[in-house]
Amino acid sequence: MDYFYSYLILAEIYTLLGLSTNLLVGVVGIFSVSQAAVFGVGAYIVGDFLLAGTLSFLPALAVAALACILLNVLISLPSLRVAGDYFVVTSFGIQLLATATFTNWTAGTGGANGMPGVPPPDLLGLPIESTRGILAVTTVATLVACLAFWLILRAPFGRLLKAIREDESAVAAAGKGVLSAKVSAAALAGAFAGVAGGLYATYLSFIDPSSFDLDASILLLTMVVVGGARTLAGSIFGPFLLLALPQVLTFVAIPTTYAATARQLVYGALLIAFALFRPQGLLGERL
Amino acid sequence: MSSRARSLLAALAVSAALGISAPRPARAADAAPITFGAILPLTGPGAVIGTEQMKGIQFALKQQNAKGGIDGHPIRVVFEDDQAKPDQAVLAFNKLVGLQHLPMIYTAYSGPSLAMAPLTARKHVLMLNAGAQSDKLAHASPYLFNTLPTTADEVGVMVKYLRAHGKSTSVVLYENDAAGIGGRDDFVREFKAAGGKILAQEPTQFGQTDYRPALLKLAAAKAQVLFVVTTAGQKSMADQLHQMNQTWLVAGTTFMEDPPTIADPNAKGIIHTQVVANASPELMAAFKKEMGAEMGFFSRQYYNATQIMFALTEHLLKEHKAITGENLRAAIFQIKTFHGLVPMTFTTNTAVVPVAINEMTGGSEKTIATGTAH
Amino acid sequence: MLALQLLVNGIVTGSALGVMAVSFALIYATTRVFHVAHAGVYTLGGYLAWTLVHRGVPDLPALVLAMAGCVVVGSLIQILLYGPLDRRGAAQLVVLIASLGALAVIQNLIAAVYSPDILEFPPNWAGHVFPLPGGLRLTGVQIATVVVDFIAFGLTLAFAHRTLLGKRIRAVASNPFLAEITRLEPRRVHVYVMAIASALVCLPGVLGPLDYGLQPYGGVTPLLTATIAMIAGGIGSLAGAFALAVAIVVLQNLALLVMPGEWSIGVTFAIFVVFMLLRPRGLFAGKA
Amino acid sequence: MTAYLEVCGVTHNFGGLQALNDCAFAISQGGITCLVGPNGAGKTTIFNVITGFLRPDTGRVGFRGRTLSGLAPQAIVHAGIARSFQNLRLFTDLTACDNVMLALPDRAGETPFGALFRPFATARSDRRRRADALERLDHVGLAARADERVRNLSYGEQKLLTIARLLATGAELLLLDEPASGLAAGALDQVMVLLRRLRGEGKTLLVVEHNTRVVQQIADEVLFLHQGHLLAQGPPARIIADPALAEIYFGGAL
Repeated sequence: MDYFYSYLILAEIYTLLGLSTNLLVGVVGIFSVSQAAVFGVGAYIVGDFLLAGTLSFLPALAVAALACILLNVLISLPSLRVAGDYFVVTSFGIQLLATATFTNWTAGTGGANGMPGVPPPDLLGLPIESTRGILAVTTVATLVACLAFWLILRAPFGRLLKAIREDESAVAAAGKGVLSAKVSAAALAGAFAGVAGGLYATYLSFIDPSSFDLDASILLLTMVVVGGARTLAGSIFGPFLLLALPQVLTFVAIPTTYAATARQLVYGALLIAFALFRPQGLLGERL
Repeated sequence: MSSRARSLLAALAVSAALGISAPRPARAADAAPITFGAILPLTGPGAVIGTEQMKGIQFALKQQNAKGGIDGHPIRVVFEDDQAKPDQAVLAFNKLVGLQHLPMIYTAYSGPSLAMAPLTARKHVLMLNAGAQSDKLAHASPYLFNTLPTTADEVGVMVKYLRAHGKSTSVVLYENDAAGIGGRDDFVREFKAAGGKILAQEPTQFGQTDYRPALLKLAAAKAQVLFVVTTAGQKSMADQLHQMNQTWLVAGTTFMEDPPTIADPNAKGIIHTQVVANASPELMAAFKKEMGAEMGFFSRQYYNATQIMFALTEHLLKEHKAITGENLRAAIFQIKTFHGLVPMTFTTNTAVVPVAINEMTGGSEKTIATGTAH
Repeated sequence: MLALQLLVNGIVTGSALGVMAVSFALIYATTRVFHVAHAGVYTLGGYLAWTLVHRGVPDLPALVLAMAGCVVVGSLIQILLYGPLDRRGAAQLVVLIASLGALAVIQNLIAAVYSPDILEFPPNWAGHVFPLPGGLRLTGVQIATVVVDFIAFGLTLAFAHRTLLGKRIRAVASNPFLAEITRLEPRRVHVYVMAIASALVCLPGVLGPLDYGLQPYGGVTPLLTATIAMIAGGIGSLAGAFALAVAIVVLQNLALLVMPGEWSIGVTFAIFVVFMLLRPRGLFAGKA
Repeated sequence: MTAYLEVCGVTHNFGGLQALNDCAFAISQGGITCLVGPNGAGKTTIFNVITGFLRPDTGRVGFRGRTLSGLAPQAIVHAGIARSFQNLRLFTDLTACDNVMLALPDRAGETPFGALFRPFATARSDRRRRADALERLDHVGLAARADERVRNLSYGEQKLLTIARLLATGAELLLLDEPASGLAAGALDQVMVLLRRLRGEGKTLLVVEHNTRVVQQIADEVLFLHQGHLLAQGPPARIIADPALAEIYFGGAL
């Protein structure tokens, strides 16, 4: 059962990240390839606090969420100045900068060696060590985030964000502020990613820069493209599907030496196929 | 899957054969296969090493099962891929331990091993590491055992050699990742402790093979020794070192054991530590015939680790104890010294093993000194 | 002496990156596609040349054949992927995603065929060391790199400004709508541009690996730096892209004199991010 | 009497190209003013300056005695001036009704706080807003198409929708950029009727228009812009009859 639970836990954590990425990329149209960096900051902050014993799990998670809100707002700022491809390059730069920091700032992150021994999450002083207990925690967090995402999409705020994605000038001409809406969306996306990071660190008990690199960011993007932009169902379906894919691929007769390249190949082919034939993803709307 | 299916078939075939030709009346319970797990990077950038490790285990299993397994029990190993990533490793661990209740698991990389270490303690599962050398692995979990010396221990042998040969100043080129930084820290600490002086250090990125800027900067420090900890791209480095025409002694770690580099005339004079795990020519030949590849360093390491696993299993069967992680762990300290490819003694969770220092001769290499890492 | 060698090495590597930036800028200015898969074409060139050399083909024909291979792949990407997306009016984001997909496919096909290991060319003229005045020491391949890449850059400039096709390309780049109605056939021009840029990027794609080995995933960081050069140099300015590429690499090299190397890539991108916030239209913009 | 909308000495350069050159005019409240002039006369540019999308190099824009220069576009909408675009700029992935609802001045539920923590109040206010929007759509004759995605609407319907969206802002001065261009005769009449009705409801309209027949039929006053400068202002009959202006207007084309 633990195996199935741990798949669920990871899939739920990635669902949080999928929601975060979908909000930013799918809904507002800020093409960020640095969401894994925010995810990482959340993970390291929670890890640092729990290892030092200065905060317990929930307050640490709150601090991480807060920090990621600030961070995501900060790194989304260039999108207010530069559009489209320019922002993509900036975003790539931010991701590489983050990876360099995770790898080299040994005092804060354990550097390339990673940060081992992060204590399990606790509620009111009671540590949650069983996989089932952690599953309960991640499930609650994911449900709350899904609810928030759904509420936002159906509220006028969601409509505003979707309109911003299509045409910022027209939004301004309709008398609405673009800046504050974009910043709010980036903040929310940051909070989701920060919480996901905290859950990830406490569940795995070990984190290192490899989980928060450019590949991870692109995986998140793939999840949104495959699941579908701007819908709750798409944000959930993408992560669950893509995390199951490697497990499914093991049943196909590929020599193990080729399995990783085959998997990456499948991801690439999926991106092309979806761009060409189904830009709305499986359960979403047109990108 | 196919290779797993193949090993499964092999195991079935072996047990079938045993059933027919077993010389003594096989008791059904006796002949039940004993299964262990292995979580290795079978895909991704670590796959080259991971598949080499897998072959070492598979070869040892084939040999042993052809001899009738252990005490009539065929031995099986279920392989899982973790892509050298901690989260995938935990997923695989839960699959093997949660679903299949395996008592012992092989592991290979520092990150994944450290991620699984707390779980091994919680679930009482023995974990054998014959590939990673991070210093943190030494005390990560009472259930994690390392058959390779930690980097610190290995580097210690090199430092002793350098100081004994009058080298007192050094610069360090390291790969900017777990393996490289660990090696750098150990070298700097040990070299200083031995009275040497570190004049400069420069990083390179994994996979970034233009070392010229870093090497030029290091050369400006005019040290007697260039200590190198990188896991890939050694041949390019040897060529670029040759271009620079420096007089320093280039010293490296086990990672330098790279056939294209050894074959490169430009690599002449480079020395490096080498964990001793020599296999007899007959064994090497048998391996090549069976597995279709050379028996590389990591194949030898995991072959050796599998010999340890056989010894532990045999010990428990003889004492009529259940094959559980706890019992396997206790057995390690009871047996203490193992005789696989090399003699290996466990007084702590990390084995004491011999380490050699090899020198490249521009085409091949020779051992110029030996020591012990502990 | 150290500074001089670092400077010269920077110019050598920078000229290679410069050709990459010029080829990328040519594509971006004309088709408006952020062709990330260009990194894959770059990598593919090296592997094709490696295969040919291993089959006994002499170096120069191997290079030409590798370029031909890149031309085919680049044109196919335009014809089968970007073209249809363009006709469907796909959003920029979707085209970028398709390009990322194409990059993943190329890289991993290479990794599947050749393994993810670093591959080295057999020992040849490339490793021969030439001592030069001033204590400089350059290898054969370094000299070849700087000569070939500077010539390639010069020829590209001449082509864009002196030839009929070059002028047509510049017309399509400056006003695709007008080009459409004046029967310049932008779609066909797009294919030509991809073909030319793919051939161009094959030069550093072969010469670089001749120096320091081949890796399936090795094209992404150079391409990112090249795009930074293109943006900082002002989009549409080929000379700006080349000059900035050389400048960035030289600075990265010289920066080692004052700071540890692990931060050099980080600092490049940090400067770029700040730059994007303050002067998003590029260093030489405002003239257009 | 101070002018309702006042443009004083506005100059704007696009990298060496002088789009507006000491442009000055004033219009009074009520009525339809048409802005005409040859291509490149600066008509759209002056719209952009008035609505805050462009910052003039020199000069100022006054509205009901208040200086607008320097305000952000959305602040100018709040001050009472809204504009449409020549190329429509509708949100094509949203429904017609959503497009109109978005422009309503009501801001309840437009922050994450409202959306997340007052979901029921937000839903209630959004129902009210929908009723409002439907009314606006009805106004332009699109009520039946309310829940259709914009990209499925015909061009004529989209033109009408831009007007409904403009109305939704609640602004009293409406700037329309070629509301009649590209329309077939039937739709054209529909738009003209609508514009006159808006005037009847007390809105002030400033309209960029090329079609002289439309100008003649709807305009109370005509502004003639040439090379970024106001050349003439007066009743449509006089401006259209002026041979010198006709020479300028059609000169380039003939």
